[in-house]
Amino acid sequence: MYLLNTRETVLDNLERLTGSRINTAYMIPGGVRFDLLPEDAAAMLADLVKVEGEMRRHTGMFETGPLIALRSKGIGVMDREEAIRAHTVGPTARASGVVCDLRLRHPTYRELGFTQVTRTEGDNFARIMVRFQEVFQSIDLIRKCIDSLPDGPIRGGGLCKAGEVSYGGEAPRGELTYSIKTDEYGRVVDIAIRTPSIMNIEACAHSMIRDVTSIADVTSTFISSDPCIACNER
Amino acid sequence: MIVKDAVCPFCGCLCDDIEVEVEDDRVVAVTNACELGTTKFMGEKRMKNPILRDGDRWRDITYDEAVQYAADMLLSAERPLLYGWSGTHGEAQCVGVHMAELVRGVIDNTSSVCHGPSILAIQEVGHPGCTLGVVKNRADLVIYWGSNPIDAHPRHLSRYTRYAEGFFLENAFRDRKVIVVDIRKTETANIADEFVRIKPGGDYAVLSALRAIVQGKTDTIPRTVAGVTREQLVRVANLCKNAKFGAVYFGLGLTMTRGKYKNIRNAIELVSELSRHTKFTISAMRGHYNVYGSNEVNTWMTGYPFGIDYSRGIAFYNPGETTAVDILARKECDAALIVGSDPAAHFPRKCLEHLADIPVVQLDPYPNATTAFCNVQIPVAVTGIDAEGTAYRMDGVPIRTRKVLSTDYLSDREVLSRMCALMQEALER
Amino acid sequence: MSILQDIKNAVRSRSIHVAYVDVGSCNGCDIEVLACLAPRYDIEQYGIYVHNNPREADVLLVIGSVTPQWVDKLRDIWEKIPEPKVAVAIGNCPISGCVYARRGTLTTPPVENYIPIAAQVPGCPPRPTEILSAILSVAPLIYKDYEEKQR
Amino acid sequence: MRSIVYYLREFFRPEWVRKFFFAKTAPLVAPSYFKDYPSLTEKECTGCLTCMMICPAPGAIAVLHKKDGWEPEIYPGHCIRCGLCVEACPEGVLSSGRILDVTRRDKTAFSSWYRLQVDDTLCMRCGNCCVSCPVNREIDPQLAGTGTSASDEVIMRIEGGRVTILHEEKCTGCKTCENNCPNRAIRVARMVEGVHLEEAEA
Repeated sequence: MYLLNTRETVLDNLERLTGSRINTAYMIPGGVRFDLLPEDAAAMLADLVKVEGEMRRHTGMFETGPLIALRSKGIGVMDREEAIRAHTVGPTARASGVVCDLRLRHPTYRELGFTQVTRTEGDNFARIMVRFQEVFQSIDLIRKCIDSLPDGPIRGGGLCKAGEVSYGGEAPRGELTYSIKTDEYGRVVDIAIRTPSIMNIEACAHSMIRDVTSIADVTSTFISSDPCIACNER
Repeated sequence: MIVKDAVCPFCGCLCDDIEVEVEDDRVVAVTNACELGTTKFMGEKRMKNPILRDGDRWRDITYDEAVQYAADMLLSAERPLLYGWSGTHGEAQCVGVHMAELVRGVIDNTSSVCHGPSILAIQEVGHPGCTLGVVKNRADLVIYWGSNPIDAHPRHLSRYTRYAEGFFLENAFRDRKVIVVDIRKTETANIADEFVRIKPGGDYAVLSALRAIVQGKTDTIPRTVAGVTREQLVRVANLCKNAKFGAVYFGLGLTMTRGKYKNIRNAIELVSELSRHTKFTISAMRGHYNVYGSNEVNTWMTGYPFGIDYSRGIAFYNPGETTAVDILARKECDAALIVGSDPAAHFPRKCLEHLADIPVVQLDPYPNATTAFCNVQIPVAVTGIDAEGTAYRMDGVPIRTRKVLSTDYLSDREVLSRMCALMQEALER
Repeated sequence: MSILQDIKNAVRSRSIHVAYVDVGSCNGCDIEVLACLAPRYDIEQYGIYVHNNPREADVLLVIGSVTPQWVDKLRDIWEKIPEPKVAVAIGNCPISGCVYARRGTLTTPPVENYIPIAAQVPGCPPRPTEILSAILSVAPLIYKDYEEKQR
Repeated sequence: MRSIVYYLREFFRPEWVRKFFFAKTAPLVAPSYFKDYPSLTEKECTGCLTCMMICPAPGAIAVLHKKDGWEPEIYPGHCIRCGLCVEACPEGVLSSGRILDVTRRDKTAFSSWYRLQVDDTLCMRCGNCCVSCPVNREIDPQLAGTGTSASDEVIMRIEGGRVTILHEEKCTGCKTCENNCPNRAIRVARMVEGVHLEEAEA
């Protein structure tokens, strides 16, 4: 619940920038809809400090608290080979030591000096900690972005044309791939989406839960693979 | 040459706003008409002259020979059947009734296999109907029950109901609601506000349930009625009750399913029940452009709308006994004159087996499925294209069709008059 | 009788139990319902308790454009809730189908076709504040003097 | 043991204790910059239907012909509050959050145009598209009344046995025809480009 409060701070910033919390309708072909004002950027930086402080404390709770750390260490272990064989992606894979992050190849992230967060334990604790560490990493990335944001036009124009494209991006849960086919006026004719949860849930069902002995640990193991039910229920 | 305001002789809508471009006695372009009307106007495969079956082959004959053959056939027959009449103009239908009386035959029109049950129901409980213009200008709720106007009457929606601007309605296009009741999701259902999908044969139950709801007895309704949930029925009933003016249009989905004319009777009683709360009307979606006219002509000349038997010398009407299908199925008739319809494509197999055994004369501009059964086919002018005549729209409004081009073909009325005159002469002799 | 009714009114207005059912949503409205639980909005300060057992719920939050698989299950859930009960549609999807209300999508909105809906909270997704105020305003309307109204 | 000490230290922080006893939840208000449902401003609507065309949600906005001129109406059960209509409106009739201020400041705009396509093999020529088209209804009231038009100014018309598109440039992209075509024969393509206004225009 307290983590959700931190999330509210993040959503506040999102709302200040785009005007709505979740369905932001912010990006358009060739640019974005609204510019980031200096005062908004300053407020955002200030909030980042707050978020970082709170997250440090929460991370401390996780790392040292016996209720969470001891209960999740060594449970639901998925080793590197299994993770690769199950085609896991995102934090679930990275917690098992797999080098798997599309941001490594993305030019913008390269410029920002992105490095992958990797842990090798492959248990529930590692999966949680990878996510925590990625939050700090993201905070750093946002700071760097705001510092290096150039002035200038925010819209370059641009149209969707006929074509077929398949693009994978790194979503919070892992690699998210869209294959879109459009006709000559940019209308979508055919679309296929591969969500990360599909592989992660499979991996959870087949390799993580295998060694779990207590029924109470099943839930935590399942949650630690961060499944998105809506993504699978398409 | 462009003929403006021509009347489309295809479906019961009788669109009277067609522009036809004529060049060298050929229709080259049709504006405003739907796909069905355009195809009829542009129809090219017309027969050149009357044909007579000669063994396994067709022989070309003259009009005089063909008319003589038909007159002889009818005169020598014990119980001739004069069937069709929905695809021809009212004047020819008049002659047809005279002929039937002359030869003491049975005259029946296509409504006995389409909207006959509607007529039976109307005879029982009356017809709370109105013209299409009233619906267009006043109705804010239109129900299509068992009919698919997009395929059968394509311009019905855009000219009279869904999309038309109403004189007494503001924002008619947005405010007018359309409910489609059918057993499958038809194309009309795609653009309806509410689609009620019922199980085949469940019309009567759904209509009764709606009547109960309108009477305030919602609690007696089970959870689903013929595949429709109670909530949806209540919603539909409320839509009907809250409408200022509602119109029900029903098609063969209601008349020719289990329950037949009792379905229509129930629908009419639902409408009169609704009329206690608001104004409601009900009308049939008549198929052929002049099938309503054949009912009208028959009624004013004989007293009965279809299936009239003159064998007793006076008009006798008993649906189920004197209708074409029954007469053919019982192998009663021994000659048939088919005018402006295609029974071979629609009748049961048993009837067609008998139709193949008896001499048949057909009056039709185009070769069709019945051509295979007939001994003589006489090509005639198409009403609305190269012949004039009166036709009745589906709401009973007579509309004079126009002649858009002149050809050498004789019209239905001319052919039938000559036939009738020949028979009169022969009988006087 | 009226004293008993008053007690019932007081108790019911202080403890509204909420169950939520996701009938094919994109996760957006789910997360906003979840955000109601956060200390920022703190749904429990109003006496609203979220738990997903329809047997002990008063209010059913329906989220998502209805997928065909959910139709019968949704009805079952609705019937399991004891009277008095209300259903609140959260977001555009259960109201109109939102962006899924077009041809070719395997959804059958609106949810009103299947269960009676007492209140609708439009928005894609609605703000947690809107969800909260909707629950708070609709629940008393139904529950106040429920037994009296039944008669 | 170490962790118990950690937790004790955590929960007896002055900040935490203060929060625990005195914290108040936020009142149920939306911030001023929240993009709520678009509301009408004082400006007069010209009925250009740009808002309808850019709307990504089906049936969320309609420009209605009221007694005293045109007026856009938002249907809350459909609107996803993206604010595109506010941004696209050339007259500034609608307002939501601070979109109008921001676009004026950033000098951003949308430029849009439309293409119409009819698939003749699917089309029944029922005329639903021609009659339902709001632009057609405006140009030729006779069309809405009778289903036919003699005017050459309309966007499309049933002519020569097929739907003929006469004035594609007049299309406002509202997709009414597409939604009312039972056979999906007519398709509207909306071409929208996000651009910066020139200095002179702004």
